[in-house]
Amino acid sequence: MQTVESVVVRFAGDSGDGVQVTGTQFTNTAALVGNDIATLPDYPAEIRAPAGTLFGVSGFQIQFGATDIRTPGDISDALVAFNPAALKVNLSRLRKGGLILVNVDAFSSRNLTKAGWEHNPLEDDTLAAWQVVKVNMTRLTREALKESPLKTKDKDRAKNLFALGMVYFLYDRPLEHTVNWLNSKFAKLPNVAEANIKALKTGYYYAETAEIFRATYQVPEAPIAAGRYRNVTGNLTTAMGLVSAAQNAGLDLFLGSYPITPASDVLHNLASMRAHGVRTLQAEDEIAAVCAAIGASYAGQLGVCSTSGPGLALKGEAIGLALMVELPMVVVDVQRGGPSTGLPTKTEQSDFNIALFGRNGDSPLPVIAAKSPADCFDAAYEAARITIKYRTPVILMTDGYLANGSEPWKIPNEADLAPIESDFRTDPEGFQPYMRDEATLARPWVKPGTPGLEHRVGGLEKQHLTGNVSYDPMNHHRMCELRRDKVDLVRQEMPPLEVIGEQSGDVLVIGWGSTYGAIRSGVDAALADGVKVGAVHLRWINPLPPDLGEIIARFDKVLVPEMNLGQLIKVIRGEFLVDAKGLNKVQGMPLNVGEVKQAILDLQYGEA
Amino acid sequence: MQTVESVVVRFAGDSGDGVQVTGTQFTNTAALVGNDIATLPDYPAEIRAPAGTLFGVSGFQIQFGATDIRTPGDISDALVAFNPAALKVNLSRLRKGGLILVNVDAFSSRNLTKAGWEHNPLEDDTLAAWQVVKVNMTRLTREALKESPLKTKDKDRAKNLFALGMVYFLYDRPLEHTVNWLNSKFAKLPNVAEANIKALKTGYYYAETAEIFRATYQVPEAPIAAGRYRNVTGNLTTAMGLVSAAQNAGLDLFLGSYPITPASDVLHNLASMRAHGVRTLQAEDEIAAVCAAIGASYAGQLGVCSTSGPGLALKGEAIGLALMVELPMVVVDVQRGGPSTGLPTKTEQSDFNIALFGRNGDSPLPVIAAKSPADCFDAAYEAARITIKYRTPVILMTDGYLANGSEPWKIPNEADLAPIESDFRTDPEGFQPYMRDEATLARPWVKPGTPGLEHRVGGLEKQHLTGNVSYDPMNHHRMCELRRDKVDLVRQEMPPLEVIGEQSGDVLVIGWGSTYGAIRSGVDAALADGVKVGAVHLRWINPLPPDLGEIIARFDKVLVPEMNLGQLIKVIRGEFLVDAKGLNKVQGMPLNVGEVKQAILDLQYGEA
Amino acid sequence: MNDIIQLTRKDLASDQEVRWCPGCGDYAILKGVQSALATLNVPRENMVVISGIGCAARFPYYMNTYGFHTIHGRSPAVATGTKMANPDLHVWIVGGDGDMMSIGGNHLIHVLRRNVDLTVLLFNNRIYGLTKGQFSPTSGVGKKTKSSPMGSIDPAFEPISLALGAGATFAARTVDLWGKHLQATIKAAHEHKGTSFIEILQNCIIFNDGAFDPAVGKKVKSDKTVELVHGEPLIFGAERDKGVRIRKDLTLEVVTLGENGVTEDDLVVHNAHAELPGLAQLLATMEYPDMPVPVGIFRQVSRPTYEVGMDAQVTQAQAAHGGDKPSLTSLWNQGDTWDVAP
Amino acid sequence: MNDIIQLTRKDLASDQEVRWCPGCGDYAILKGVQSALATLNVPRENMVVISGIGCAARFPYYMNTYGFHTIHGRSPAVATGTKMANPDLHVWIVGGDGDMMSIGGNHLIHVLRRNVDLTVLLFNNRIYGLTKGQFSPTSGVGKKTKSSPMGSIDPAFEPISLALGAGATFAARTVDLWGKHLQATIKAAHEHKGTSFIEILQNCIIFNDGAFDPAVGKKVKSDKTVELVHGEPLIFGAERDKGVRIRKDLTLEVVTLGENGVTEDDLVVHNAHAELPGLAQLLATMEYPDMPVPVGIFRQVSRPTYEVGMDAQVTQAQAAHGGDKPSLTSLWNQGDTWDVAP
Ligand SMILES: Cc1ncc(C[n+]2csc(CCOP(=O)(O)OP(=O)(O)O)c2C)c(N)n1
Ligand SMILES: Cc1ncc(C[n+]2csc(CCOP(=O)(O)OP(=O)(O)O)c2C)c(N)n1
Ligand code: SF4
Ligand code: SF4
Ligand SMILES: [Mg+2]
Ligand SMILES: [Mg+2]
Repeated sequence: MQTVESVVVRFAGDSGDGVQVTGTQFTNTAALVGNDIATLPDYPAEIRAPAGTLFGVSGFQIQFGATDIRTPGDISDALVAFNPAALKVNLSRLRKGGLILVNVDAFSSRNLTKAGWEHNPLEDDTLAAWQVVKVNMTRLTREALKESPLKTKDKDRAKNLFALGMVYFLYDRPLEHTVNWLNSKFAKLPNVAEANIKALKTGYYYAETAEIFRATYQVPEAPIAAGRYRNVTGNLTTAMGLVSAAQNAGLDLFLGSYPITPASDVLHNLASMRAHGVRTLQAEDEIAAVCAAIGASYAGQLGVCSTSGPGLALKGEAIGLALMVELPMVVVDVQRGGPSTGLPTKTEQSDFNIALFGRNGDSPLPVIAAKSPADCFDAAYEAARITIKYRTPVILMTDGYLANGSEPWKIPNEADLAPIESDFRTDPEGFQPYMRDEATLARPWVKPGTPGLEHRVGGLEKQHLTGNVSYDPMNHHRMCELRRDKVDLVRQEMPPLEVIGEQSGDVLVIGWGSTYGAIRSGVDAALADGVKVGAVHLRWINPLPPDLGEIIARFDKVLVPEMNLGQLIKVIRGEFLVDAKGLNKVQGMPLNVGEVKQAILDLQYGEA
Repeated sequence: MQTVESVVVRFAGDSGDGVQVTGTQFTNTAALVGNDIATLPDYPAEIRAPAGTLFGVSGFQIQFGATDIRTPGDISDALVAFNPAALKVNLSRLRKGGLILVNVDAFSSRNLTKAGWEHNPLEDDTLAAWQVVKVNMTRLTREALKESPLKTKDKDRAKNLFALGMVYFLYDRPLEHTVNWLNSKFAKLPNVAEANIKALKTGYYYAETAEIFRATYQVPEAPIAAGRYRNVTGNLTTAMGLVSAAQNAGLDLFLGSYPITPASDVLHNLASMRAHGVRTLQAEDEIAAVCAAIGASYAGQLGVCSTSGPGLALKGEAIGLALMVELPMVVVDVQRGGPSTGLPTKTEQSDFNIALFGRNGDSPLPVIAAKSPADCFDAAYEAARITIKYRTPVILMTDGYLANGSEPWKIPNEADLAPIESDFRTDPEGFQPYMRDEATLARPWVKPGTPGLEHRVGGLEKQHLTGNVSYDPMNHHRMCELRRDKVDLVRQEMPPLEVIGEQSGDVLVIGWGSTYGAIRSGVDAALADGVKVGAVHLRWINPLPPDLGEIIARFDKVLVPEMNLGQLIKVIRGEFLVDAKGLNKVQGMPLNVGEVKQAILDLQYGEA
Repeated sequence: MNDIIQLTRKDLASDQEVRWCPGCGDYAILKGVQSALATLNVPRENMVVISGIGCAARFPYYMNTYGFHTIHGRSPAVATGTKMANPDLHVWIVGGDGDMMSIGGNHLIHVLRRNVDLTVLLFNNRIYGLTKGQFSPTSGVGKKTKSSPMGSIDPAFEPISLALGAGATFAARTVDLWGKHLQATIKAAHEHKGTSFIEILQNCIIFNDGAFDPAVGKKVKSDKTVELVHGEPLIFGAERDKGVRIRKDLTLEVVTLGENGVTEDDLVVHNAHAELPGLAQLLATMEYPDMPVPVGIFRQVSRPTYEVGMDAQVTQAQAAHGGDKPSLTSLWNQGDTWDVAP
Repeated sequence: MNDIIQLTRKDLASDQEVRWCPGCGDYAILKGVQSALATLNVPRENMVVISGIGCAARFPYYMNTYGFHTIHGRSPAVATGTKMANPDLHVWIVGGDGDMMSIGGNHLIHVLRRNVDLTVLLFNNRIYGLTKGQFSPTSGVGKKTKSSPMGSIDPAFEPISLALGAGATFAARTVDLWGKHLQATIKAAHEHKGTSFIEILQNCIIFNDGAFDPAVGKKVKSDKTVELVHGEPLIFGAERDKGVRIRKDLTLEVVTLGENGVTEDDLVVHNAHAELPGLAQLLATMEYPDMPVPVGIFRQVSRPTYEVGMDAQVTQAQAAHGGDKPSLTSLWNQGDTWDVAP
């Protein structure tokens, strides 16, 4: 058995092959044995794409390791391919020399044709550069389940567990967690539970007995901070972060949402949290969703709405209203590939522009971005804290990768969360609807139902203090400035930026959002190559942190990697008049560590 | 009689006082006698605001002159005030020493109170700094119409013509044009025509006989280029420019629109042009309006939609679709005060951001801006030409001031308009839906109904050339770049920028849109004060003109005046890394010449 | 209920100057609404008036209650959020035919479908007032306006029929100047649990003056309208001698009592409480001027309300936790967790 | 009409691989639509299929015609523009219950109101398929989905009733697997001048399997559905011994022919061509399971179509100019002009 620091495994097959379940089980087991992990599910756009097609391939990639794991990995060490299409689609992302574990039974000529293989790659030298392990997974699973009363079709569905068993053996993992999970999941279908467990174990022992692998590997525990952990996706942590903030502020949470990939799980997760005082409205559209959230905030709850790009585009007018009436609201944008309907199931960072600028009139608002699945909790919590404190809507940016990707989350202590005051006005004495708190410029938040504070708000420009409709020119200018200044004041909430790597020197990498892991590892790699490189990762993308300019000044060059054609970079250039360069990838896929490293080297030494 | 170069007159009163009609008549007469002119109507937000209130004051300002008139004037020389509210609201914008012509009959104590005058300003020294001419306009009009069979109420409505008569005398204008207009307008109501004409003439002769003015003025003809002229508002020229482009391209025009101030007249004007093959759909909302326009372009007409800020905010998603399916469409945004409902009847330039960035995903498109009411014709024509040629939606920016303001328009020769080819594909040979023209990167425009070219388009990412749905990572990146490159190619259509004033030196003023007149005159004024200042006014605000950077480099400092809190300026700074400064006014009113001049001086010499 | 809350109409008037055109029907409606609301035994601070954009939608500014002048067409959505967040509030939505039936059509039909407990006041003047007189979805074919200079080709919505088609549990029609009728209708709507929809025929004196006069004008109204009263036959006419009868083919006709042996027994008897909306639909789509314009309550049936349904889920979910929110720690610790030792 | 255009179903199949889930009802509809369209004597290039977003909305990709897969909910608006721009095209709109009744509800009711000559195919599977199984506006109360884990509290729209409430001139219902019925309904809709609305009950095998089986399943359909035939009494049942009768209070009931002296003459006779939609509404809101589910054509009346009305205005305006566009010069020179001499 070899000991290695980290491994990337990719499972791939048809939607019906149970790829996502297999990946999730492998992930949870890795987490439970103490590895650090990061995962990336990769769904097709179709619900149940026709079996065997290239576009129907479903994938799940996990990196697990004995060190700090920040991304699901650029390239995999092992590929479990349930059919020829899965092999075809994923081969280019498999390390030369890496392991291919295939289900030979699926390599029928029909499937080969569907996947566009002219010859069976298992039978010629197509795969010569890799270690290929061919297993008759379907046949062996049937064999193992001979005695089971299940129908053949159902038996065949257990082959993913057979495969998982083999992979558990390969990486020396315990079966226990998955066995327990199967027992509880199929508590009411003991035959199914039993068959699956049998398949899992048979796979494990088959791998052992048949000595199908040239080597096996051990990945030791990672030096992880002490505490209780849970494997989480970003859409789950986003929901929990929002609920936690509301509950800590003494508020119920109201979500107005309309389903859209990849944001729907925020709705699903929140809908399951009724006990925490969460009311959800699956609205008729995104406009109704945001408007209902505004209505709920107006009534004194924490109004939230969640969507993805096309939905955000529809909400612009209403977000402008929220900004004008200065009520709290969190707008969650789980970015996906654009423009238009684009690539709905893929990840991208191309909603930066619309988040910052997608409203008529002068209408700035705070925009915050999460950097990893677990970090969505903190970002969502902070978004809610700021919107409640400053009474202006806040946009929270995540993306498809954060939404569906997973990593271990250290469960916080309630006492460690920042306190939040909802601070409703109840005193009629001296009350004016648009009077302002000096420190935050926030106006009072008044619950309808409060005697003596009856007043009117709306989207027309309003007079300073009284809130009456006003067409006065100077008042309008002043109110526009006040709304801008309020957003700028959010700067006072920002801790000093952490500069990763060198504190001054050649290249500063400025990133935001889900590219964090890739940037961080890419910077490490470039540092190792001798470049004096530092990196800052922006939590707030509007307003920009107060110390960013000073940090930029400490470096010769600036690199801004983004999963878009260059959006944040334009703001950085305009704000700091620095000739920043972009690393831009718009491929519906996360940045790779190698790409970041290369871009740093290119910027420093000139392109090869 | 004194001869002066130019004069600014402001009429003001209740909605019911006929202020807009009076102003328009004065304008047309000024144009007909050969002056250059520029006007600014200034409506209240209410339809018929209660008489006598401050918020109900309706105003109309005109500057007319013997020179090139570029703005309606910073400050007026004469104010015609029909009531105390009108006096109150407009006094601050009247030159000290200027003339006030008031209807004394309206200065009842009730009206004084409504307008917030504690004492009657006509009876104390409040107006000492001005020349006040008090006339019993109501009484004198009644007197003049003693014989008329009209009811007193209707007679009283003629007092605006009495006032107009006086002002015609003051500036030595002929009555003829207004007499003709009244005769034709009230052809079916001869009593009304007669009464109005009588009032007009009586006013004129009263002014003469009673010698109510200390001096009278003559404003000679302006040296205007030869040709036929017409007084136009921007909403009219916008409509005509679009129709002209469509007709020259051999296309019918389809407008999808939803009424909204100040854009509704574009719909009204186009609806009256049915004979030119204009079909209009007053849609159920702005989303339907833009979608119907896309549908019409898809079917082979020139699809257009017209709106203002809140409506533009709603259209973002659909504009993204048009951009993805690469069809022509002109989106007209007549900007008004924002954010949200904002100041619906006031002007502003604060939709720059949403026009450039208000769509999900990487979604650049060409954005063009008109600089004066007459120029809306050229800008609209050019917008249509480019969208047809490049097959990507184009946003045309005007604003409330351009929409309702007016100036003389030199009627073009048909032969002078740039040719436009609609160039539909009919040949099936070698056809692919997403093949591209080399020079423009435009894809073929195919009319459904064309045999052999049946194909499918949509908002999902599509494969290069075939247009089939594609989730391929590299293809997506490439298509995003192609769409961007296509927009960038519009640069090749731009003539070299005209630099007004100095060609290099101290300060370069960069403007866009309706601030043209104020900037131009402000630059002249600063030049006269010895600053080496030049100015460029951007027709295209996206992409930026290819020679802008080089021009910027010729000046020490850059000033960007905008009627917003600084939007274009951020792009200029980011693109050219120049420390441009803003002159920002968000008051629902056009920039003043004086403000521009002052900002130039401040930038050059430092603020006082 | 004890009349513990003593309010007068004036108590419900805000300090803002009313800015409608002199003579606009909205004034009468404002007065009627203020009068009606004063009698509801609802504390002023629990009243919330929410509107979109339009002349009608200026309404909240003039009410001395909580008020929210939102954006064009979206008031039903905002109000749904407000009512769900605080079911104790009494919510009125106000808007014009453009606001509610054009841009806001979808939110209107969805709030009716969901049956959120609030009242919708549709001020139908068959025109866009605030934007200066374009035709609206209730103007109808032939209407000449600035945006339809050759006459509109848009057929009109029948608002009550659309509301019923969307599942409205309460639908009624009244008229701006019919003070008592208006107030009675508003009170009935307020008592209804669920979304109540009131179409108020409103005169826009500037852009569509007299649009409803032929039917609801003082002199003609008895002959041209029929009052719907639950359980009563459809009788109308200045002499109360006309009635509405149903033919075998389920179409309606006007008959004269006493002529050709027609008696009250032959007439359609109104049943506002019928479980299914068929009858109400028949009445809503009777075509003026052959038939009289029905006014009053078309339908009023009892169904669960939306905000109560949502609250019940929260309560039920909390029941397991002593009726309270579980701790955040318990939320965070769901699913598989593992411990890493220090 | 001569059958000059000879098309087969295959001619209407595009080269794109169909990507619905195996067993999805959409396959049967696709087949039915292709078969029906092949018989219409319309050249393929004049057919345009326009859709929004959803599983159903993938439809255009599989049709070898012109096709436009637009954005969620907006297909009626896009199609309105297309049809107005070229009335010679034959336009079909395809979308799901979410696409058309949720986000697209407003555009749907407005296209029906305007009566643009096109056909709307609503694939009603009572679920959001593409986004993986949330409840839709036709799911109804109690439906448990990912977004309604404790059961939905949203009452369902009755699509036909909503369409009629919006003024639909043609409304019909058919079923995915009823090949002939589906084709006949599509052909009837195509022949109708104006907006024709067809609700197609469609099975989503993955997220809402069997939703309609209790009513339209092979074994039960004769007893649980009633076919609406213009001019015919409402008779149904495997033995064709059941009928629908109207009570005096205008509610409907099921009766058995021959029992208690009930004869065919007692039954409601369907009149799809009735000028007013009252009867159609009564039928559309009959409540399953007490009453059978009506299928077939509820309403079919003739009204002017929108695109023809607009074309007539253009023609009329051009009549003064010899039926052609006036010159641009004449457009520019309207109103007051003046000359400035060189
Ligand atoms: C998004 C948006 N689109 C358009 C408008 C312009 N607008 C304001 S009110 C209105 C319609 C007014 O008609 P209606 O709702 O019938 O109200 P009324 O003025 O007749 O009372 C329109 C089109 C707007 N404010 N916002
Ligand atoms: C603006 C926008 N919002 C949301 C979505 C996500 N979305 C795609 S299809 C769909 C609903 C699908 O349901 P339905 O229309 O019933 O079609 P089905 O898949 O059931 O055929 C949703 C919510 C989207 N694509 N665009
Ligand atoms: S425009 Fe019409 S609806 Fe609006 S305030 Fe005036 S009269 Fe009333
Ligand atoms: S999810 Fe449902 S509707 Fe969509 S393709 Fe699959 S079975 Fe059909
Ligand atoms: Mg109206
Ligand atoms: Mg569906």
